[in-house]
Amino acid sequence: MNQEQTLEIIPLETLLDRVRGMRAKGYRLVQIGATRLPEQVEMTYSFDLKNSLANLRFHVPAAEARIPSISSIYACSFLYENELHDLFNIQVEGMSVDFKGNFYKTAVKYPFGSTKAPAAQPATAASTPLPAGTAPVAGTPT
Amino acid sequence: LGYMREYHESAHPEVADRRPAFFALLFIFMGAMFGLIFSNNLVWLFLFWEITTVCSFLLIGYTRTQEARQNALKALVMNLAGGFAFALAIVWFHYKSGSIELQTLIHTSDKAVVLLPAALLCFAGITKSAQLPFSSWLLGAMVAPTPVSALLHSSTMVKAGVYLVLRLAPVVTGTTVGLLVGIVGGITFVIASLAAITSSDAKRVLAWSTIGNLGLIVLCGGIGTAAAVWAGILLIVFHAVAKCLLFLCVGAVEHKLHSRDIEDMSGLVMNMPRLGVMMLIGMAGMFLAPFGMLISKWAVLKAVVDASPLLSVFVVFGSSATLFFWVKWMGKLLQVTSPPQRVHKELVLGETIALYGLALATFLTCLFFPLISSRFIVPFVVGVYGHGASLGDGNLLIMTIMMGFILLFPLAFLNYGRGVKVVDAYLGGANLQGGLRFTGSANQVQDVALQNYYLHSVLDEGWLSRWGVLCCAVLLATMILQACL
Amino acid sequence: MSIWLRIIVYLVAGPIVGGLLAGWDRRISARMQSRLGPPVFQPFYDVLKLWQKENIVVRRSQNYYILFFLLLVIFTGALFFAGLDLLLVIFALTLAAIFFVLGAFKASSPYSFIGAQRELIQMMAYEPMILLTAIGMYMTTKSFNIQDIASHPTLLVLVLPGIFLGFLYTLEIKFRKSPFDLSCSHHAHQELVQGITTEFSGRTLAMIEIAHWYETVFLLGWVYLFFASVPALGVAVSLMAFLLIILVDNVFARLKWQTALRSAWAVAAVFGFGNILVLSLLRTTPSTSQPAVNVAPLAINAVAPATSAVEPVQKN
Amino acid sequence: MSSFSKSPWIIHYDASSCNGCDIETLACLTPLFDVERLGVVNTGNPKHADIFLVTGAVNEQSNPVIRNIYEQMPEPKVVVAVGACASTGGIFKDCYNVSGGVDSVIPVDVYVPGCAARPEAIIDGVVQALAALEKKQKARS
Amino acid sequence: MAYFEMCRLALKWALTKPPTSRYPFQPRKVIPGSRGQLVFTKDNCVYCTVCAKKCPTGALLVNRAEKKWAIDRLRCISCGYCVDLCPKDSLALSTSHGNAATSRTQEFH
Amino acid sequence: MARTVIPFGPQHPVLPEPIHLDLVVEDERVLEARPSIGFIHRGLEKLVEKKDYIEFTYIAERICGICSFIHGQTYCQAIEAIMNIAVPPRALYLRTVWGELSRIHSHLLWLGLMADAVGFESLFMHSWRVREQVLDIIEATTGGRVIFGSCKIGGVRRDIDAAGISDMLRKLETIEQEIRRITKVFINDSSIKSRLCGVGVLSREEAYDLGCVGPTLRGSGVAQDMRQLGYAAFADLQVEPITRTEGDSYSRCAVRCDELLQSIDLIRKAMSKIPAGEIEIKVTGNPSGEVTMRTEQPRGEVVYCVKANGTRNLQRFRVRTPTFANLPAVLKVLQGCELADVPVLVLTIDPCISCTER
Repeated sequence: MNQEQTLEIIPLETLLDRVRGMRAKGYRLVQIGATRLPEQVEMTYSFDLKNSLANLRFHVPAAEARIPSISSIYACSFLYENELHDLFNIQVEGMSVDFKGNFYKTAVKYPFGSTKAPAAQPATAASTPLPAGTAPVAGTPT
Repeated sequence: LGYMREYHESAHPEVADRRPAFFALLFIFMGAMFGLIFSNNLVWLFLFWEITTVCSFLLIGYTRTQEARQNALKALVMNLAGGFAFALAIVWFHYKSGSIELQTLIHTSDKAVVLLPAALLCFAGITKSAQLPFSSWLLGAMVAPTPVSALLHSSTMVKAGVYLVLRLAPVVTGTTVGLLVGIVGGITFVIASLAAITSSDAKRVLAWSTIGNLGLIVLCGGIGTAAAVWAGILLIVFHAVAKCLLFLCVGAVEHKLHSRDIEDMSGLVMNMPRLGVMMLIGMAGMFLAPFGMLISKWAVLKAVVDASPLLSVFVVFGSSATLFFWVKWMGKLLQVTSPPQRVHKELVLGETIALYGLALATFLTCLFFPLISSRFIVPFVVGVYGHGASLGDGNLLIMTIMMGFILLFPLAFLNYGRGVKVVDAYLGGANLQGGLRFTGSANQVQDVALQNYYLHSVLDEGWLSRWGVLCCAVLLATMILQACL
Repeated sequence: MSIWLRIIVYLVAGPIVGGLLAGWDRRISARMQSRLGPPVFQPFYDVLKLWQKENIVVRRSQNYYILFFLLLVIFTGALFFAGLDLLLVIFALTLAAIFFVLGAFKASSPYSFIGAQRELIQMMAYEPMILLTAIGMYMTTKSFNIQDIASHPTLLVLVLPGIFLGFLYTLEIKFRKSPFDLSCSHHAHQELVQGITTEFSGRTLAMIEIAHWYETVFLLGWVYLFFASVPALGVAVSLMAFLLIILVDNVFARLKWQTALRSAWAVAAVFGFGNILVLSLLRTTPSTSQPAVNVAPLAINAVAPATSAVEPVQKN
Repeated sequence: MSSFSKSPWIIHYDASSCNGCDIETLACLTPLFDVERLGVVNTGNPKHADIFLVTGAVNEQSNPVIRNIYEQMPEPKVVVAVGACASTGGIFKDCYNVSGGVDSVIPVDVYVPGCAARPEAIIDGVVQALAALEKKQKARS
Repeated sequence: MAYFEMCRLALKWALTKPPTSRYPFQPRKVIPGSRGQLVFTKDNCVYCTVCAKKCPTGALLVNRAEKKWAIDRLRCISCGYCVDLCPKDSLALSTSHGNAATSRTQEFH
Repeated sequence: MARTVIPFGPQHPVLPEPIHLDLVVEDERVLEARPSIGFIHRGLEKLVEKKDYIEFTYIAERICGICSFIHGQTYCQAIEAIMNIAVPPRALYLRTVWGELSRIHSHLLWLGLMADAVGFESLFMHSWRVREQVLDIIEATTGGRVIFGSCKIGGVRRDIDAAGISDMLRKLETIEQEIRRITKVFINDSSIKSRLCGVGVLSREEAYDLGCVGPTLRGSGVAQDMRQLGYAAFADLQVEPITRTEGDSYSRCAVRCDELLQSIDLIRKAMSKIPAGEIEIKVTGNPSGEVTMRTEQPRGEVVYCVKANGTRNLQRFRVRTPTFANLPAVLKVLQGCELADVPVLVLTIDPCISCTER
């Protein structure tokens, strides 16, 4: 398999310049992703040129995160950015199309952005060994 | 010429408001019209003709705005061109035959003598009735107060033109001049009907529709057979009544809503029920089956097919276009997109009398159509041609049955709203409770708005009128030339 | 009275034949789509079911328009089968269609509104051709009276081939079949949900269905008129026309309204007007082959006191 | 009356399914299964429909839509939950945005199992729905 | 002629027998190996609860003490994970697709 | 002048899946189309915190019911890449075959829906009839019709024996003939052309700048196909991207028509080269690490970002599906189109909303 990829950690301040540079080199925006870490959100911008993937990464604090929008450089980024706002509670400044938090209507506001960080060892029904006897049935059938 | 009386009666009741000067002008206008109709002497006719021209100039320019003046001037120039042709015709005819009697003109059998004056008179008639090369003055005249528009359109001024053309019909029938006049009328009918589709200004739509219907009358005049003339006169009568009603309605609506945009009339039957219903009657009168206009169109179609079937193509295409803009307007009145807001004091007394009278007249002219036809019109046609025309009696019976259907329609409302459950309109499942609203993009509440089609992607008013003007101008030039040679 | 008999037969048999035709239509379409398809009586089941459903409306008065649509369609058909004036039939049909459109306007829902606008465009598209058909028939038979047209000895289609083709084209629009199912279609409409019928449900929708059945029979009757001098052929061709329409329905995508309008007018101008042009050219040259019909047409009756002579044709 | 069981008109809405049941529902209309032979017509319009086929678990945003569509259907009407998600929330029941099966919003008359529900299972569901429809009609009259 | 391809297709099929199955009236065409309903064989089950623990939708309920094995058919997604895991081969996927139900019930074994 | 404002969706017969557009229309020209999505947003990315990484294969497969197999495959590939698992070659070939079968069924499904969108019901029926034949193969080899459930971490769950392979190839023969007949209609029929040609034009540059992927991008002349990355068995099978230059709906349709035949060809090649041997290897331990995996779905490039921290549950699972990347293109072409084109344009990218919103 030939899934070439590079990963570069950059400071947030240089994001716009770097993205501009990517655009100038003819890269295509593949995705903007975020991962919720205990205290931070890890942002990854992926670009593609002729099937090789270049990732730019930076971290922002989980609370009160603010990043600039790159929708002036890559117009299609507004979807990713609105999604980031609605799921991670990241304020994206200057989006070309701003849904103002109405991109997804979720039962839980900012599902990935709650102040309680996901536990390092999440205990879920599926993986936790249960006392012998009964197995769990989530939500008893009526 | 008894029919003209009847037709004037219907035009009278609307002149019940506004100021003395205005009233005086209108009065002169009316007087001139009477004169026009009853005079047989060409010179007198010419005099009255020019009086109406001047009156209309003054009436259009009544509001004294820049636009009004411009349009008034335009009307004056165009009508004077027609007047000039009129004068020329009189001179020429006098020179040739020594007579200035209209009757002589009509009954002179020597086609060579009468053809040119007839052609010139037709030309005058065409300018006056705002046929295509000259249609812009009538559209411009829409700046005038509504009763003026009503007067100009439905009852007098423009009718003077077609009246003249119809009077001349026996002369031109079967000649190339007649054919060309007919084609000009036909093209005008089609173009005007299409142009009316593209407009959302109520008065402009009415203006185009008037031009179109006059075109139809001119077409009849051009064909000039007994049946055609009979049909043309029917058209004049029914058109006068229904159009007058519509103009006054639009005027009243404009007075209340401060807009004459058709889009703003949405839900009028709910907001201003009486006016809305009057307007619907007027429109039904303009094109729906059992009403007068349709009877006359039917007659026109038959007459045209009998005389020269090829010309029927204009009638056929034109009337289908007519259908489109009337129905969408009717639909707009019926449609309710926002909660109804009743407008209080819809009409003042004078208006009420005028509107009710006219609405009643729309029905009555239709119901008593055979009577009108046999009492007033047929004698005239017989007088000219020696025989008359009519629709089959059986058909009239059926028309009456259809009329019965229409009259029964309000009865259906006796059962209004019983046994039904009212739910919101289908909005793709995104509707909000009550009213025509839905959850739109970004969870914003959106109101549904509905705008009629104007077919701008296939029809363009400017393009249509340019080509129409060009075609008709060429045809008219050919006509005059043809008559000269 | 044979007229009354015909009307009664039409009133009773119309919906039965129309419903069966609709059933066959669905079945044949299904077979063309490599499906088994519903039973032939399916339209009757549908209507019966709709009749029992709850009546829901958006605007309380919307259903009355449909009631009158149905009544007028029946009336139109009755006029047609009674053998009365063809133009009158067209006008009555138009009136019926207008009631349908106004009903949809009244419902004031976006999809029925757009459906209504499109229906209007379609009416505007087919009206010229339908009128030209009537005119063509009149020119050949010298009468607008359907009775006279039907009993005319010429096989009309031979004289009016262009008009016949044009009429078939219009039929495609009139039946609201692909490629002209602009305003509504039998199945879910991909643009307009159910188009003009979106807001009509239950009994009212059943009325629309029944009206369509009547309309089908009446329009096929008109096709028959082209072949009226050979009745068996007429019936056969009407059914063939129906089959053709089903086939066309299944081999065309939906066209846009611009295309529909332009093409319908072009067809009316080329086939319809062309045919009339040829006819009138033929008529001006004296021909002995044309049977001289002297049946006094109901259309233009002379009522002049002096003479009752008929003057239907040009004086020159 | 038997006319109800011979002419069930359906409307289909995807509450938030993975698409599997949707395309299987559509597949029911296509030649191999052709539910039109049972008189089924996919109307796409709640006002004409008798049977409401819902696929997928209910999420926050589709919740009001389902309710709206259900309310716009004329009586008698039945709801068929197609597939595991629509019946119970299925594999997505633990997702933060999924509130459970369709019965958490509107009354469901028939549940169709499967992931994705086979067309045959959906046909079974429709047939069962017809019985429910008849019953409701009887209750009305 | 390519233009009339669709006409040909339509007419050809109009005259051919359609491939439509008559499903509710005739049994369904069963393809061997198709994943359908879960079938439980009580005989060798030891009620180890592995299936219940691993079921992605929680459709299974096993009570070791009472030796009860239950399934919510409406939850089951026929993924076959439990079949793979079952140490005693007492679970299998049949080809039948299961019945539509008018209420949500559990099936006990 | 007041303009018509109407809702399009979420419930609409042309949309099997809900999406909503506020359409601002004049006559029938769309002046503005404002989208609203999220009707299918379930939040399954967060489900990794509740389900272990092996169980999650079943969820990944159910991100979308149409490209289900390739979702499962991509997920497995990502985990395998993190855990450095060498999948047996036979399993890779089988994955390739199933991937291509799912592409065929998806494209046929799309062709049908597109035919439906232009009001061509009978063609819709015929496309789906052929699709059922493909589903028969799929069901016979995997046991599922739309959710294959045959991919697992470390290989595949079912093998196809020799008889199965020859049976499949025989069925493919007839399917190919049928497909050729149907695509001929799509390519040549003038009524379809009149609805698709020149509708929704995306120039090469626009398509690339808007981040389009898959047939949408290839329809505008950019030769980009993730199968060239050589995942599964594609390293051994040469895949030449099929492109068209017009960039309108018609060219996207034609690209998909050609890809159908290309996929059949690929299956044949794969079947002729398929090595014997194991179909899975046992997976032990928990993944730890991070990978971005890209594969080519019927709709285009799908991107999986998987981050694991050595526990049974993944730390982060993110999918960027092709439809998400193609959405900006739809919004762009919707401006100024005709109302009649709206269904066509919404469908032209082959939207898979449940993928997009997860």
